[in-house]
Amino acid sequence: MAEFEPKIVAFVCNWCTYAGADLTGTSRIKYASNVRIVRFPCTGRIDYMLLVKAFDEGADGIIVSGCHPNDCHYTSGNFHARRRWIMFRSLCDFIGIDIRRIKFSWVSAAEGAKWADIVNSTVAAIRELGPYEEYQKVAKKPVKEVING
Amino acid sequence: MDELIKRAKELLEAGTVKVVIGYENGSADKTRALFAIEPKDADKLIFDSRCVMNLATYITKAEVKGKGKMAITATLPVMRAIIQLASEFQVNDSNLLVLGITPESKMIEFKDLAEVEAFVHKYTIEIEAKYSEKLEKLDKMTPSERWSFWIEELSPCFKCYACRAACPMCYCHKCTVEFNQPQWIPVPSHDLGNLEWHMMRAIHLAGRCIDCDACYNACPLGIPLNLLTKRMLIDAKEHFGGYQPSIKADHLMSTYKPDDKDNFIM
Amino acid sequence: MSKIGVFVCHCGENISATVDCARVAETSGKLDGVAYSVDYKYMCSDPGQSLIKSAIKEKGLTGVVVAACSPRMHEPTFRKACAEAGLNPYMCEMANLREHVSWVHEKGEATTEKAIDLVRILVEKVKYNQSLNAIKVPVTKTALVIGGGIAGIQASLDIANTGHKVILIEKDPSIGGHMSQLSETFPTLDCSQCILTPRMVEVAQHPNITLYSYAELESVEGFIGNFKVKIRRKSKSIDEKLCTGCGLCTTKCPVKKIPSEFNEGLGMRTAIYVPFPQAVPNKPVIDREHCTYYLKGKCRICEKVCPIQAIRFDQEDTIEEVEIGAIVLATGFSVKQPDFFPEYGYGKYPDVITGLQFERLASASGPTLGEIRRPSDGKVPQNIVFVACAGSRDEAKGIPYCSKICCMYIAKHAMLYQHKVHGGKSYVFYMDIRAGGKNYEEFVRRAIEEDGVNYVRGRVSRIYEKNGKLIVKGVDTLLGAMPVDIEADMVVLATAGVANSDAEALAQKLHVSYDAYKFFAEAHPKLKPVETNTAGIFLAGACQSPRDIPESVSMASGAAVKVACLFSQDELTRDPLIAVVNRMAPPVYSSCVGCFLCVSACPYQAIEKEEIKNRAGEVIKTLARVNPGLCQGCGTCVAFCRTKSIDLQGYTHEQMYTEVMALLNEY
Amino acid sequence: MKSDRRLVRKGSLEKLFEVLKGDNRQVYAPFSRNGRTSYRKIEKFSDIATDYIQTTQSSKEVSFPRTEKILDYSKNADGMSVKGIEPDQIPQIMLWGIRPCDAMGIGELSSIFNWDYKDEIYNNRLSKVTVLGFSCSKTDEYCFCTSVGGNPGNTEGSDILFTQLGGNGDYLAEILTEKGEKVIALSPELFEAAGDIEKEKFLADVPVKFSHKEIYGKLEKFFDSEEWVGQSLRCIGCGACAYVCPTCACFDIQDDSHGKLGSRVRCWDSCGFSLFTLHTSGHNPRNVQSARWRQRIMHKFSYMPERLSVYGCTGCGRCSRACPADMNILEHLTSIKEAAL
Repeated sequence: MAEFEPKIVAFVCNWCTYAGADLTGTSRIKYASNVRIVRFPCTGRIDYMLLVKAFDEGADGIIVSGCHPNDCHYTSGNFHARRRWIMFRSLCDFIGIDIRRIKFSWVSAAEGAKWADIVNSTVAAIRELGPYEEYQKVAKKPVKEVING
Repeated sequence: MDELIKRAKELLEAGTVKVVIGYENGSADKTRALFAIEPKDADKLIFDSRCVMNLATYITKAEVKGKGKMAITATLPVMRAIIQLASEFQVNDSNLLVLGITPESKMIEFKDLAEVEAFVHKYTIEIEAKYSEKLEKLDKMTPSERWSFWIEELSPCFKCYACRAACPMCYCHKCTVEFNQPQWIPVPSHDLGNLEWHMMRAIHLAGRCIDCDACYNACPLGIPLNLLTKRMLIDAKEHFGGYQPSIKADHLMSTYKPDDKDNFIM
Repeated sequence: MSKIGVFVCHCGENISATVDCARVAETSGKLDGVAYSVDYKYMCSDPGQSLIKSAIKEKGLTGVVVAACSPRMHEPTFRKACAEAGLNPYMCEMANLREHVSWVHEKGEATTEKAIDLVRILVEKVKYNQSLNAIKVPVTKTALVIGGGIAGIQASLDIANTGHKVILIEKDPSIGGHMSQLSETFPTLDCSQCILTPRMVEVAQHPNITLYSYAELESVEGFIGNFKVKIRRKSKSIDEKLCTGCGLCTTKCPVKKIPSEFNEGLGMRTAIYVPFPQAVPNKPVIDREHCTYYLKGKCRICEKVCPIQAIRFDQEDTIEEVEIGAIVLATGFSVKQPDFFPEYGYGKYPDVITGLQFERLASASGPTLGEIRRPSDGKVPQNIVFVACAGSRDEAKGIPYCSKICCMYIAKHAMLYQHKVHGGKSYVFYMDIRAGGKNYEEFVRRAIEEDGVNYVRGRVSRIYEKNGKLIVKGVDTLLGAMPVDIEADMVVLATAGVANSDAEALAQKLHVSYDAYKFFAEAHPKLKPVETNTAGIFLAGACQSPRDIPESVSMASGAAVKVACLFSQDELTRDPLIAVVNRMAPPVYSSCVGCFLCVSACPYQAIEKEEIKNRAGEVIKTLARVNPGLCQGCGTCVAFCRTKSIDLQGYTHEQMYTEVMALLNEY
Repeated sequence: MKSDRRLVRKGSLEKLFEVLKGDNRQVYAPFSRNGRTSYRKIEKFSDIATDYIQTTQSSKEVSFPRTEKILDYSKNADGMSVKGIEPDQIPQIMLWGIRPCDAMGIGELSSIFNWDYKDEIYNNRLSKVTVLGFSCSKTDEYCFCTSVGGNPGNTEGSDILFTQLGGNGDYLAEILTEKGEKVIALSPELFEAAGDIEKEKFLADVPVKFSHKEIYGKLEKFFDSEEWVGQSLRCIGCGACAYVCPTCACFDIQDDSHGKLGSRVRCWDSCGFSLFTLHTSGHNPRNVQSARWRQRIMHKFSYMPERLSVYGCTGCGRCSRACPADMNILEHLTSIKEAAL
């Protein structure tokens, strides 16, 4: 059997982490190709429901990343985001969603190497955890044929 | 509650308010909301320990609000809800008069909502012991066990949205679940749709829920969905020092502190 | 039905070396709604752009995905190309196959698969893109400059010289700032006042500059090009129009023992005073905290002596309301009072002074008329110690940063001392000498080599008095951490430059961000050093971080150019990537319920209340409305809104949702 | 067909359950959790709840699931391919322990699904269901079957109706249909001959509060009554009443789409929701709760009898028991009966 290749979705802000990931490229630092970046203007724009949707559609892991505190292009979008992440992550944990599969990070436009590290360590961690079958069991059989069973 | 009846009548007779919202006896041993419009209606007003429905859910209802200035029989949870609603610009002094009922079952008429707020702030929102135990039990489970617990507990949910309708904070006329471009929350009631609906509800109540258990009491299927909001309440306290509904103060989840602490952002 | 064109760029070999570009184009071509797909060597080149333009015209494309480098690199290029071919520029998206794929992954199947995925995501997104029009807002062509130091002066003059109006406000009675207090300036040793005062006069006389001294910012509303500013003009207790500045009042004032701020407490002033002889405006103000009349209800001597009856005891503060298009913040810095260094004895020993006090001692206009005499007994110190980094670069003292100007002014101080006190001995305790700048290093070397200043690399642990001498206990780390005790007559502490005590409050009034030390934050540390994150507000000088005169001046000129650029337009054009509250037909109007929690979530105060009224004029609904001039498009409100009533153009709910769906599903 | 009456010993019920469970058949029976009783697939006889007057949810979910896949679709180069649900994907279902009012509701629900368009999916499902009704020996203040044409021992809608003969007694089984006979054939030895049994003696006493006809007649002229406003003021507009109702049939169609692949799903909806009738234009013909509440009553007591010749209410009282705002349909119907025009 082929080795499990985790599907990882990264939700990143345009000004820091996206630019940081650009720098990873400019610096020709290699990292695992399992990640797909979705670009947002700001971490403040990242709707927690999108994270849930990513799991719904079969993501094995998620990275959410933006500007370091005080660095936000929009002054405080990342501060708002952090507050929401704290609550959202806790709720996920309470519900039993595997929070080891959601990595939050601050990666600045200057941290190309850090971005590569974040991706590589996340891929390694998710590889270790395996496919997110527990969630998929619920997500992929949404329509029950019979009642309450 | 003679005092309450007397005052309600006076208010209606004088035309100070157009409707007094309170409790009356209902089916079986239940109580229900009473909307006294004529002074004589007020005779039916009661108050006792069975009166747990959060009447604040009615003060944002167009049909009730449309009658004119309202007076409301308000226990502590109802008052908390009123203050939260006032902070969200849904009610104000010009359309609501509060006939408070203290935890000692004494009536106090408040001059304005600012007074109600001051009264509410004398008490902190505390999670009842029986719920703390349940929450602790859940905390001790492994994530997989919690996952199974919730999928199983939420599985009967048929999305009647009684929890939403009974919640004073769920006054939006178009809920996220009804937003269909895109359809964020699956409409059908299946495991995934139920999970996402209840997660969304909990998140939207974070920093706003005043822990009245109206959602749980309303659920025809007895789903312990208030555990979710209680957990959010505990988190709010643990991470951000908690909150009290307040007309002027900043909202917990729409503000931040530069030094909010986290232990998971890399 | 969408007709999308996919244009896959090889970027020479930058992309094609690891990604099978032909396959990306071929696979993308099969996607639902893709009408044309092609790969090409250099998409950003003229022929590449022509390829896109002609495809738009010939195939009638409704959307374009360019799979090339980072959108941060070439999005404007390709959007412009689309616009030139008649397609709305916002119907163009870029998939980043270079920085995010080819440069970071090895050649192989997985890499090409990723490239295909990224293109698919954007093809699906583009289906939900909407034609957007740039936003136009009018511009009020008057600038407000806050702070009348050298940066504020320079910015005001530069803006005024481009033909635009400037209002300059200064909280003190005179403009001039710290520079007016300085004796000579490094590295040329030219007299500070000699080069500054002509500029001050120019400000006062410039037809385009309105100077409000003794005035502070009260409040700011509005947005770039359209600020509404309230200025508090503090009462000077004189009629400025009448006053001729003869100075008679100041000579007759009986309260003469007020420590002069200008002289850093080393000289005295009166209660009605002009801070220094070259002040602009050169008219006195009454310091109500010290004036006998205001304290005790009688005196009024100044009123009696004034030959033109210009004294106004009953004058009150006035609030001036002005419309402003751009704001330059040039509020400068403060010097950390060294009280927090009790081990150095500042305040306890009168002859332990700050660098700024030394400037006054060395200044020809200062209390000693330029002679270096110590405060305690007026004697000329024969041994003098300068302590660098008194506070700066000291994490334990809460100031981990370098104050930048001290190394240079210490060298200057020591040099001035050696020039004025022949035979005197000067010592400098330092950690590192930071002399980056034109002729700076040479200047320091001159101090050491020509003027014989003794530089000791090491820190001072303690200063105490013994037998009328100040004992400076330090070490010399270049001599194996050998303890060094110096018997000094005077010690000068190079205290840290810090933000003004009211900087935070001012930043909050203006909604500009600030760093952990309360210095105002620039929009980008490299590429937008004079902009703030709030459009239309610019920075000049040391309010952003400690800096010297040439830097402050060039920054001020930079800010002035930014203002001039802004004022060169009658209307502003901005990217329409902003938030919008949905509107629906009556009686719904919007799904917004008017909870206004978004208001506090918005970093820009861009969300307003909008009342919907019926024909009788009664309010039937109150909704949120995003002010398109203020909104910067972060989308924080969007993710926060419970009813999803706010959406962000360019990053809409549908677009972002679709991206996630397209990323994980077959299309 | 005239019913065949048999006696089933109390102890034989479990044996019957075991027999029914096998052979591609599933048994759905009342099950209690969180203090509520609902139908679900039961594996162990002891899991079946017995101490209930009425289940919280009706049994309609068996033939009209709250969420039901109608078809799967996939997009491909030639367009679209669609795959419906095959009838033999649905197992045989033994619906155990339903009350006569619910059994009667099956007919009412069926009449809606067969009014004009014959709903194949519904009919397929229902054809697989065998209804094993249990008469009521207990009642509460919410029950009013006798006012809407039913009774605690009503055989209508059941394939077999069991009536327990006294508190701990054996059961009278009335075999009412061919489906019922097939059940007997599975294990004939469990069904003994029954002597003369006066069934009514063992039934609960549910007083008659009004008659269908009275309400129907009144409603004809009641559309514009202010009564609706008063009654519905405390209604909070949830869908609990509709979702527990054995005859409420409103549904929504949703697509569960994942790129190329997707399914079309039918799921419950309720006329109590404010957005139920909202038009894209923004116009909402039922823009207040009183209009929605009126719709619920009118539909069941006026429109259905008019168009389908059946009433849409079985008097089970579930909606009143489930209502978080204590809307009580019996009370409201009674006051409509008594209201002056």
